[in-house]
Amino acid sequence: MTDITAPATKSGVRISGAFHRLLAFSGLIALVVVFSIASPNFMQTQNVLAILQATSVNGVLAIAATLVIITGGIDLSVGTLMTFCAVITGVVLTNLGMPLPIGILASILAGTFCGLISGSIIAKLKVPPFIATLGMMLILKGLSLVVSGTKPIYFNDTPGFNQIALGSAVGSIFPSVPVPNGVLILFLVAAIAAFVLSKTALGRYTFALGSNEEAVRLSGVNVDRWKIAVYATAGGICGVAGLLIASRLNSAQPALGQGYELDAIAAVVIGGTSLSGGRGTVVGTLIGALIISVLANGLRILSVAQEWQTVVTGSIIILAVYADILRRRTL
Amino acid sequence: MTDITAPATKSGVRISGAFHRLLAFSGLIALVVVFSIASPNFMQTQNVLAILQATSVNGVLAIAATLVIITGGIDLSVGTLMTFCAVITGVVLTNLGMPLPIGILASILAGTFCGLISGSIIAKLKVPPFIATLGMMLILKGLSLVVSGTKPIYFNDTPGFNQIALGSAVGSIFPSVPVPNGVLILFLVAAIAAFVLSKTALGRYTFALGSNEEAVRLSGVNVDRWKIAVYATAGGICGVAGLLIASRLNSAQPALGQGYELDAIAAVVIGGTSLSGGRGTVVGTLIGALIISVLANGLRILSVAQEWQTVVTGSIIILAVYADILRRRTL
Amino acid sequence: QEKYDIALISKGFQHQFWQAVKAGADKAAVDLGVTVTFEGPESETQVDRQMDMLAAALSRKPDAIGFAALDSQAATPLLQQAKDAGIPIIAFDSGVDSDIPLTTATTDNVAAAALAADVMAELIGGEGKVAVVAHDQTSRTGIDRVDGFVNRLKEAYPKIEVVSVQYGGGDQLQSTEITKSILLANPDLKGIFGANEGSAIGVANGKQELGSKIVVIGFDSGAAQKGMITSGIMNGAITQNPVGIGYQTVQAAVSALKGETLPPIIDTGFFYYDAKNMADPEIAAVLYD
Amino acid sequence: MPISPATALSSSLDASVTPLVEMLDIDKAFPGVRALSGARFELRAGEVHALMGENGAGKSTLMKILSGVYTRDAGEVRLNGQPVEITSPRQAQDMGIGIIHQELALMRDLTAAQNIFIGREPRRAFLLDEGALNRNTHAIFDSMNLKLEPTVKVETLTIAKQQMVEIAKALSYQSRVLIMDEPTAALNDAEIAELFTIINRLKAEGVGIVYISHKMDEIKRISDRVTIMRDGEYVGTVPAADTPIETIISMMVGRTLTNDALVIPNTSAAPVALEVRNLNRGREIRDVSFSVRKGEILGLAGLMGAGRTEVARAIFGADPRESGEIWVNGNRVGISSPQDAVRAGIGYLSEDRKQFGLATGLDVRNNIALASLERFIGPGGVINDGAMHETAEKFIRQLSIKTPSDTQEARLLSGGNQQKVVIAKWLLRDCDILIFDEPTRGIDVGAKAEIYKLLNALAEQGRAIIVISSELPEILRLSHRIGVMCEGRLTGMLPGGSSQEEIMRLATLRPSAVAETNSERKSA
Ligand SMILES: Nc1ncnc2c1ncn2[C@@H]1O[C@H](COP(=O)(O)OP(=O)(O)OP(=O)(O)O)[C@@H](O)[C@H]1O
Ligand SMILES: Nc1ncnc2c1ncn2[C@@H]1O[C@H](COP(=O)(O)OP(=O)(O)OP(=O)(O)O)[C@@H](O)[C@H]1O
Ligand SMILES: [Mg+2]
Ligand SMILES: [Mg+2]
Repeated sequence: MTDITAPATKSGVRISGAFHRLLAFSGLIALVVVFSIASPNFMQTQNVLAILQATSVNGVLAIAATLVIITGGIDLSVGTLMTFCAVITGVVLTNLGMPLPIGILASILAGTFCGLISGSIIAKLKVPPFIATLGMMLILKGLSLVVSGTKPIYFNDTPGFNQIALGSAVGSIFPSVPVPNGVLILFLVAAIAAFVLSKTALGRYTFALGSNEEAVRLSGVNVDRWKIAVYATAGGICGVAGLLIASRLNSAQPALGQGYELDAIAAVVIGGTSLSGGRGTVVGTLIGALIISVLANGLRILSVAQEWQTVVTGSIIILAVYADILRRRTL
Repeated sequence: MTDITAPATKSGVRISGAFHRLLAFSGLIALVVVFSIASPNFMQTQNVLAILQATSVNGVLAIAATLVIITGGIDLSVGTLMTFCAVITGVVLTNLGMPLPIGILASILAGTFCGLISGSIIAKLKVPPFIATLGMMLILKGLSLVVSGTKPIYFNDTPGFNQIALGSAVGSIFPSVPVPNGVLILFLVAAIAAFVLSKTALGRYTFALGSNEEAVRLSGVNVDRWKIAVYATAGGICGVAGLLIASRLNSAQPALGQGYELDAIAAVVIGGTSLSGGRGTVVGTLIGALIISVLANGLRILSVAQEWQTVVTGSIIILAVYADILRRRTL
Repeated sequence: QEKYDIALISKGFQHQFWQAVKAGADKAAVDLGVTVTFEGPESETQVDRQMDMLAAALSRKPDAIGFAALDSQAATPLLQQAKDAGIPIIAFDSGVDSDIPLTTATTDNVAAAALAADVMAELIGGEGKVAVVAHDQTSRTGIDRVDGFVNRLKEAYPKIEVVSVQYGGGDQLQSTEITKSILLANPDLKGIFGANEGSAIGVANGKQELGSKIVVIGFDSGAAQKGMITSGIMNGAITQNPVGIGYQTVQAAVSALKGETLPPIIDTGFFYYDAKNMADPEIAAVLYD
Repeated sequence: MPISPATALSSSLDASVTPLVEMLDIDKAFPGVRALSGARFELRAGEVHALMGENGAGKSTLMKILSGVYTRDAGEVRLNGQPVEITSPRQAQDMGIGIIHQELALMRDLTAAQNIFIGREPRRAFLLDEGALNRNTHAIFDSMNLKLEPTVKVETLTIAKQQMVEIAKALSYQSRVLIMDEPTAALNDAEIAELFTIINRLKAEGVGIVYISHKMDEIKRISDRVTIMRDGEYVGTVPAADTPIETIISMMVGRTLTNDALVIPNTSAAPVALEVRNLNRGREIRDVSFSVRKGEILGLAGLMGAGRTEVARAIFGADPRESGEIWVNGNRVGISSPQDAVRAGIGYLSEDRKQFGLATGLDVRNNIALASLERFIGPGGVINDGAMHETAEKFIRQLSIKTPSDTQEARLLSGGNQQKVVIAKWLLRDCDILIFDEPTRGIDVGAKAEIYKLLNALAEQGRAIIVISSELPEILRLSHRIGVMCEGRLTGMLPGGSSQEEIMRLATLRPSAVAETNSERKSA
């Protein structure tokens, strides 16, 4: 059997792969260039740090959403789950007076546990992800209010809590680049998620499930278990986001969180992950989240009227994705 | 080829079909029964009418979403498009002082036009529906504020405008059942949509697109045109929803609408329409929308604390869909 | 004898302001021996959702209804229905444009925001650039507070320029990001007015994250805002009397049910507070956590 | 019926050996369909046991029960004489039962290697060992004489290669029982020969192999015994060597088929219906020109990857072309989409029905009507479902499509019946020029004969027909002329009735090698 195409394909893939990665930033870079020209304030260190800081929470949520979306599912509960985790941390640290590490653990465990439940509802009861996580979104929204007594919980008694997001470990070593820890955590989560996706069995099954779940089942894989594991992992990542937002606001705000899921999913899709599953990258999601926050920041810096900000954001989201599609088509 | 199975099958299909339809209501009926027992006020005419009235806007939006979802797409812009249409009506009737019929036409045309744009972005530019309609959602949200000058537009100068939703043509004939026109319009839209879906080429292609778009394209069908037509139709239906809400509030409220898309999509999915396209019914969507409003109304009538209302709603949405899945499996 | 059943439909639910109104109403319920329920839509844009709540409340056949209208006109048919059914209506917060409510327990938001403008002008020395971070572009309170603040500056302090008015939906995080953008775009900014609790906290957060020195005037109270005023991140804030609004609404409803006559307006008042006067009994009484 | 089930069974059973697998009185019903009733099957170690039956006879269903995909409603499954319950694919694997499914079950976004070892990835500590994965895959590919990169994404492969990946996957399990459900439907002769070598090797190792195929010649070549099913029931088991094909076929269809010879009418005088001039696209289509006359069947032969499908899709407007003209009935037509092609009277039956042919969620009726919906639109845009039903019923009868009714969802039909539905779609559309890409893939002998008859009839009606097929006998049987492709070029045009050897020579005439040496010479 002769096969003339294989070698050609291989080098083709290599070239286009590198080219791809380079160009994927193009939408982001275009935005940055435009805003830099339009306002001298845009590219200042402080503003760049502000943009990164503004990306941190949505970025982490978007990474959680990326995992789920690659399996072909969706997670509408990321926003309220984040809030619920923040509230749990508040209860553990402020109401129960436990030490900081236990609070951190509690947030991540709470997230993982809720993800486990969503995942089980989806895998075992065969409830579609949209409904299961929509229900979860509402349940967690209500529970956050119930658990917190509809009041914010403050972390004034836990010194150092706000250092989780606001402190700067980098800045204490290199004072000229005071990258806030929140941003560091975002990149750390991204690196771990990218590693898990490409190097572990969990990652392999994440892609496999999104690619053809029935085929995975026919291959004798315990599909349910892996699917639950993906949702649980995503939940744990939402727990990290809960820590970040609680640390930034130095409080757990029980009413916040709904609506954040759309921003997260938007970042994922702008980043080139397909909602039908099987393909996606963490780097893409990071770029997507950055596009969203650069856009918001830039338009505000330019003092564009708020109603027009919305119009422009909507248009640019469509354009960014269209540009990405054009790029892929010509390659 | 002899076929011994055919006769048995035929009657089998008939029985299970009827049984299906009967049982599809079961979740709704269970809710109604529970609430009727729990509160004597629940089943009173006035409250039943209030529930129906509360269903009308979400129901109409959900029908629009149903069409799009059957094609395998999604429409996140239904809520803000509704608002945009209401604002356009406000401009036409109040600011320009045109007669009522022109206002009604303007709303539906505006909706159709915006749907046409979303559809074109999706079909021609190949932007995924999620992104195209997310962008549209933001654009329309901004434009509603721009066009209205960020202020509600009142319809005090258009006598009879609030009769569109609040008057009762039925009540003027049968005074004992003063069904508001809004509810009538919901059922009318549902009937037309059901007819279009089952009896016209548009409906046939709607299902075909959701089933296998590539196969439809390779059958020589102008896939783009039909897809755009579906989004435009859905947009027109959102225009009807815009009229309903404007009439009910006797004003066009420019900031309203975001978040409504989730309720509409939830009604669609609770009603058994698959988010992956190819299958779905308008009746199911109506039931889904009713389940949502019965739940909200019943919990309020029972004076359940608001935070617990959310928790219960989330749980029941999951349970309702799970019950539906069980029912299908056992048949 | 049965307890009176009073349904309060407010403009919001989760925000601390509305929770304080609820607390006042609950307190009155205990003091006066009545049952009170409290509900409100998620955001102050959802006029139709509020109508559904009002309709459900009517179906419940309560003895009286307390109502804070998101849009007066939209509510008129249902209010008429309540009136026809003999259910007395008490308006609270920003009032209802109609003669159906027997009385209104309210804050004058325009005047309250004008007071914020006066304080701001004083603290920045009567000139320079200021900005507003508000919660909502279309709701009554959002419009009144922005207009009250901006118009007062325009009339009385011509040397002060409002460079930016932005809206963060009352979401602390979003308001923080907005504040940071405004500060970075306008390095010479002198002060920001945060027009509700979430906005005010966001403004203070943003100031803190950038280590800025601007003047921050907030609105409403809550533990966070009080703490920020104590620590000096926020210079001061305008407070309404939400607990009083809730309490007086229920009290007025009970009076109405007993057939007593009510004044057309119950002005629950507003105050400016800062680190110095926070502990005054008169002020402490209207602050909430 | 020439052989009664009872005698067939007794004559072929050697009672002294415990069979590897026994399936007794298996029943299985789906909503609306009794797929199996009292089905029986027996497999011994070291034998190739063919399972035969018409489309929808229940072959795949029976084997899905054996491999744990479906659970049976009644009956017994024994493994080495012991009754067993097989409730999941995993359990079947653990018992040493492997299967190659008829409908490809691959994860399109993963690589070939990742597909093959899904669920059994080699690991180093917690991490996946991609190197070992690819090495192992390479070893399997080598043992199959398959030249394929383990790291290539499956979705970029043609169906034939995807099928080879499926086979590699099944082999990697090293099962004692290996079920092959139409493994050769998408393969060409060379690949089939390779597969048979593998099968013989496994057989020698004592593996029991179930072999399902509609290609009669393969049955004779590879199998030891044949079990025949009809309408979900057991008909009989016969030894392959001394049972004439005709007997097997009549057991399958319950009647005797007459093998009509191809009538070749003289078409040389008929006007040209379709002419393709200098069609080009990248390295897949290189300067292809040919014409088809009215009433003529043009066969397109070639090895896998020769570019036949690409040519068809380019003519049909499904893929863009770089250059080239298409003339229909003497007029140049601009075709840039399938819609243009259909309007010009061209129909195309794709080789991959699941992806390109069938709207699997729609019912049979609407799939048949999909390309001709406008015919059924009555006044006011309302669809005339009655007329559509009658039309669908007509085709269901004409093509013997096995379905409970025309409102059955197409995805619930057996593979072969799905193919017939797609054919019906194009027959209904009534195109003057029809391109059939692998029209009989997965179609049983009875239906195949009917489709041949149909193609002949269509040609006699004056339609121009292009048939792409990887089965040379089929090409030879149907075609008035035979175009042979290799590496994107049309390497020759042969008259009908040419020899297989001549076709193979042209199909392996590597024009690129020639062209490259030519250009090298020129530049030198
Ligand atoms: N999941 C299912 N639901 C409903 N009916 C089914 C299902 N699977 C198979 N059938 C039906 O069961 C019968 C047997 O199908 P099966 O796939 O076993 O046939 P087959 O012998 O493999 O045919 P082919 O040669 O065409 O592949 C057919 O009538 C088919 O339509
Ligand atoms: N999806 C794809 N992505 C990349 N290359 C492809 C794809 N499909 C086909 N090719 C390449 O296009 C060329 C011709 O394809 P194809 O195998 O369809 O030709 P064919 O003659 O129709 O073969 P077959 O006998 O399999 O139908 C081959 O080089 C093949 O590798
Ligand atoms: Mg089969
Ligand atoms: Mg081919």
